[in-house]
Amino acid sequence: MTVDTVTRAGETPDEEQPYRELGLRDEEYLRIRDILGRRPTTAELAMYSVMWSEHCSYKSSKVHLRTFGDLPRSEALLVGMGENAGVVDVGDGYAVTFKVESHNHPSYVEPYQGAATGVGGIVRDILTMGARPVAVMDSLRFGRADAPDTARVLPGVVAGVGGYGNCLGLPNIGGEVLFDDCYAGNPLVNALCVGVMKHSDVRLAKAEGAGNKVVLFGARTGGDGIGGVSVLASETFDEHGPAKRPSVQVGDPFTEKLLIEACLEIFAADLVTGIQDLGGAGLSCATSELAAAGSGGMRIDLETVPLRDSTLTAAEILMSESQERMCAIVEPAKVEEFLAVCAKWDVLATVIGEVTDGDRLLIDWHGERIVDVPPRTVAHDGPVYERPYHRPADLDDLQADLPPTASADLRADWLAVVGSPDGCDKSWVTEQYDRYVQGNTVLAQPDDAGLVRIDETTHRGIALALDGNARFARLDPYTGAQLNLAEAYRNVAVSGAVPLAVTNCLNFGSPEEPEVMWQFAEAVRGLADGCRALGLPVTGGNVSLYNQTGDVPINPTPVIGVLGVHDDVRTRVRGGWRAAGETVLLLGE
Amino acid sequence: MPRVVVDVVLKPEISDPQGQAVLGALGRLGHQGVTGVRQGKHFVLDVEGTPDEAELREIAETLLANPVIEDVELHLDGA
Amino acid sequence: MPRVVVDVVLKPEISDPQGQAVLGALGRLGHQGVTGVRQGKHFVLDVEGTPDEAELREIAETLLANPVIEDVELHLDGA
Amino acid sequence: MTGVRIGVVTFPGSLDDVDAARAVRLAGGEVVPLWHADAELPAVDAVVLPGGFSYGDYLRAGAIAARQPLMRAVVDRARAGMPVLGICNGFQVLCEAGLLPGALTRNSHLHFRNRDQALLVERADTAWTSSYDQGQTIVVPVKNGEGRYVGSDADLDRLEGEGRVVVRYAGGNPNGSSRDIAGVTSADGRVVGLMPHPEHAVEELTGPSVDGLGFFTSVLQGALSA
Ligand SMILES: Nc1ncnc2c1ncn2[C@@H]1O[C@H](COP(=O)(O)OP(=O)(O)O)[C@@H](O)[C@H]1O
Repeated sequence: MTVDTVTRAGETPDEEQPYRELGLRDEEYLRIRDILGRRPTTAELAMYSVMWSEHCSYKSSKVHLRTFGDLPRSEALLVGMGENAGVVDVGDGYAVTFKVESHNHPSYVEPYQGAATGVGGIVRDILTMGARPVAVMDSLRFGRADAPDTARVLPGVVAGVGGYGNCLGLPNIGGEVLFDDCYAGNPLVNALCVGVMKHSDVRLAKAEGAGNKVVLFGARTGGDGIGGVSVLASETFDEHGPAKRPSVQVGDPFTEKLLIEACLEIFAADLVTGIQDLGGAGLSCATSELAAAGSGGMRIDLETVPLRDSTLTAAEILMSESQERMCAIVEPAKVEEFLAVCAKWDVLATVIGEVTDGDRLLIDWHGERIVDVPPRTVAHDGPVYERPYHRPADLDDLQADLPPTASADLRADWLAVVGSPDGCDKSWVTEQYDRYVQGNTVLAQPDDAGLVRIDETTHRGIALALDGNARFARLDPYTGAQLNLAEAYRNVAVSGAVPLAVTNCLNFGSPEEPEVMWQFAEAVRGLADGCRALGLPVTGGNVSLYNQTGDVPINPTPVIGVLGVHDDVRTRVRGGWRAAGETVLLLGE
Repeated sequence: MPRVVVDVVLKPEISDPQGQAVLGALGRLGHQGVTGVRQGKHFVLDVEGTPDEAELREIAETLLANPVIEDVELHLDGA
Repeated sequence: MPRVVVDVVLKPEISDPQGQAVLGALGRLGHQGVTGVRQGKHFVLDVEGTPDEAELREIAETLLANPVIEDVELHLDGA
Repeated sequence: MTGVRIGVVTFPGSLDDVDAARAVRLAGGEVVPLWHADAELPAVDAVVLPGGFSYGDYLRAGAIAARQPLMRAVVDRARAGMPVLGICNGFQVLCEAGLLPGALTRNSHLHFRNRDQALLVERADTAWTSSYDQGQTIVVPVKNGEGRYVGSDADLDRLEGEGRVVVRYAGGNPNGSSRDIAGVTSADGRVVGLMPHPEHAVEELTGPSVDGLGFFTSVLQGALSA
């Protein structure tokens, strides 16, 4: 097999390339040719296609998300949006980083592994910032509770969230389980992780210092989810189309636990100058983002990547989404110590390249150059679309369709509400999650917010709530997003904590539908205005689009996470009646 | 009563952390001769009357295994 | 490379909730012909050189299975 | 501080080692962190094998950990009378290592289950339970996926006959354990294993009770009076 080298690409400008199958549009492909001044090699095409997918480039959502950046600067914000996760000052020299991420489509295909690897991915994001992950939460949505497929999806998802999080030793401190027909073919699995560090421990994903080594560590690279990023995130599930089922990623929480411990030891010994996790788009993403954020270039010898499957091609290695991998930039003098820490934790680590003083990302395959690109063009200069949007035609009718204010049988109504799957006892779910591990969980189920102690001497702690109400958002995405924000804010506040920052996971249908795009734009505007009113920054988040079955999108589902700080967790306020004779007060109107 | 055995194994391209853990343990215990381990599931079914291969295959492929990540081997002779 | 298969099954006197769950699901799906299910583990080992039966039996009986609750079947021919 | 040194082992995949160490400290003991790969056991008065998923528990819970170098030393010293407590995964390791009888398998309902659990203390004269009263009920968290204690009827009869059940589930069995057995002891009462987590019930703020502290104060008192 001939390797498609940069030289060869220059010599064969007219060779047909499968860019459409990789999810790139004609004009996007032309832009790549324009950037490179030639056709891309196969490996370059792979990189651009995954990095320019909706999932990685936020090409439909970017123009709207910029509003969050315009929010007034908060004193507490140490690292803002754009990094793997934002970092918030919580006092006493502590910093906290938290973020939500979706793993919706994979959880439909293989509920257990989809949910498990969703937790794994968000935990690595937090770890990457230099923090010790201290807790997780999960916000879940399924089709009707009595729909046959729910019996397949729900138990698998819950077992997957639990299986992975429990095995990492991260307490699960809260979440949601809600049901609606609109999620029958498109369940939502949003996982949140929160981590704690000292201010000085904050690590950024950038490759600095010519001569520094690029080290890949963690699991071996296999054929997992190849093409998964673009196929999963930019195509709609369609029963009739070709079976585009990607190879599913299987999580290995044990390896991730070792990765966490190894990383924390590496951070403590100050052995890295930059670090990035490998998530969607794998090495394509890690190398281009690290290089783009740094001041120089990078050169990689791709054949040094340890493989699980020796038949993988260079392009496949670049696109692989094998889990439990990280990439670090290490000074040459510290490489030996870095590798020793990895060996102690039985973590495979390999030097795969180095930082250069050029401005290109260069990737070689057995001595032949297969990638030679400006890294920013891969990582940051993806297409940005101003997609057309308009108010849904049915919205007036929907809003006018008021329910009767009083029913003939209030008791029956009340029973229907409290007896509904949304309102019922969730202990079947929460009992499958470890909420005690680490010994710092002050509040978890059944309370409205999770509360974790972060210092045993000062009793400082952090509170978190994760909330969404898609029915409100369907009726009015602007107000709905604000109601969700307000709910999470209140839940944090009632635990006794002071709300400090917001993260979000925006789950919507296809951005190519103007009505869906309108819902998205309105929800973002609502959330931004709400944050402005409450004086809170948005520190990061995640957008999941194309959540629909056939032509039918899910209800717009912004899931909002609020983080608060508690000066003394011993004074926390718990939900529920505590003793007979207590006074009941209603606050607000 | 006739017995049917169904072995469910991960597809070769799917990573197998369980097998890897066993392989690592074998190495540390000095069993260097084993160079690869894959771990799967083993089902022994008691069947009434003559086993119906088509039905058993359907059971194996839809209930015992997840065909997205697993392959199935059917042993109608129960071995 | 020679392959050796090790099947590990729970001893008959140890209850097997996984097998029971499968049996229950089969009944609900209308597969009445299956009257019993036991679930165990299936290991496929790649072995360098000629498999050493004694060593493999030791591996199977001391690591792959817990003899307090499990029985082992060794298939040196890899089937 | 009592000056009593309690080793807490960390295997790859141990999770509740930090919690076990905290419990030892709160009880007044000195924590000696132990690493699974070390062949030598330093001078300690007792050892705790904490909860978690050693080696991912991918083969069988505790199976691989039980065969690590440090465990050989722990087994030798335990046979010579050193107190050892195995909590959850640690209990599984002790059974796999042959220090305690029986085995722990998949929960009968096939789910991981985490809840606050009432336990009946049946033996208040082991190295780890002397702070309790016989017949006392305590509440500590239980959280496991493979916590169902099993053995043949004959073995279980013998175990009960010898009075080696230390704690039994009360008010509901969380995992289908035979005869509601939650924890057992070695014949000499020095090695104890249990599935529930006393180390998660040592502070009012973070546990359902402080009932778990007794395990740790027991061994400290024992070491001081020895
Ligand atoms: N998927 C989940 N993961 C973790 N905790 C959950 C999950 N779903 C619900 N919970 C927890 O269970 C409790 C009850 O949830 P829920 O019934 O949604 O209550 P509420 O309506 O008061 O928000 C809350 O403490 C919530 O955090």
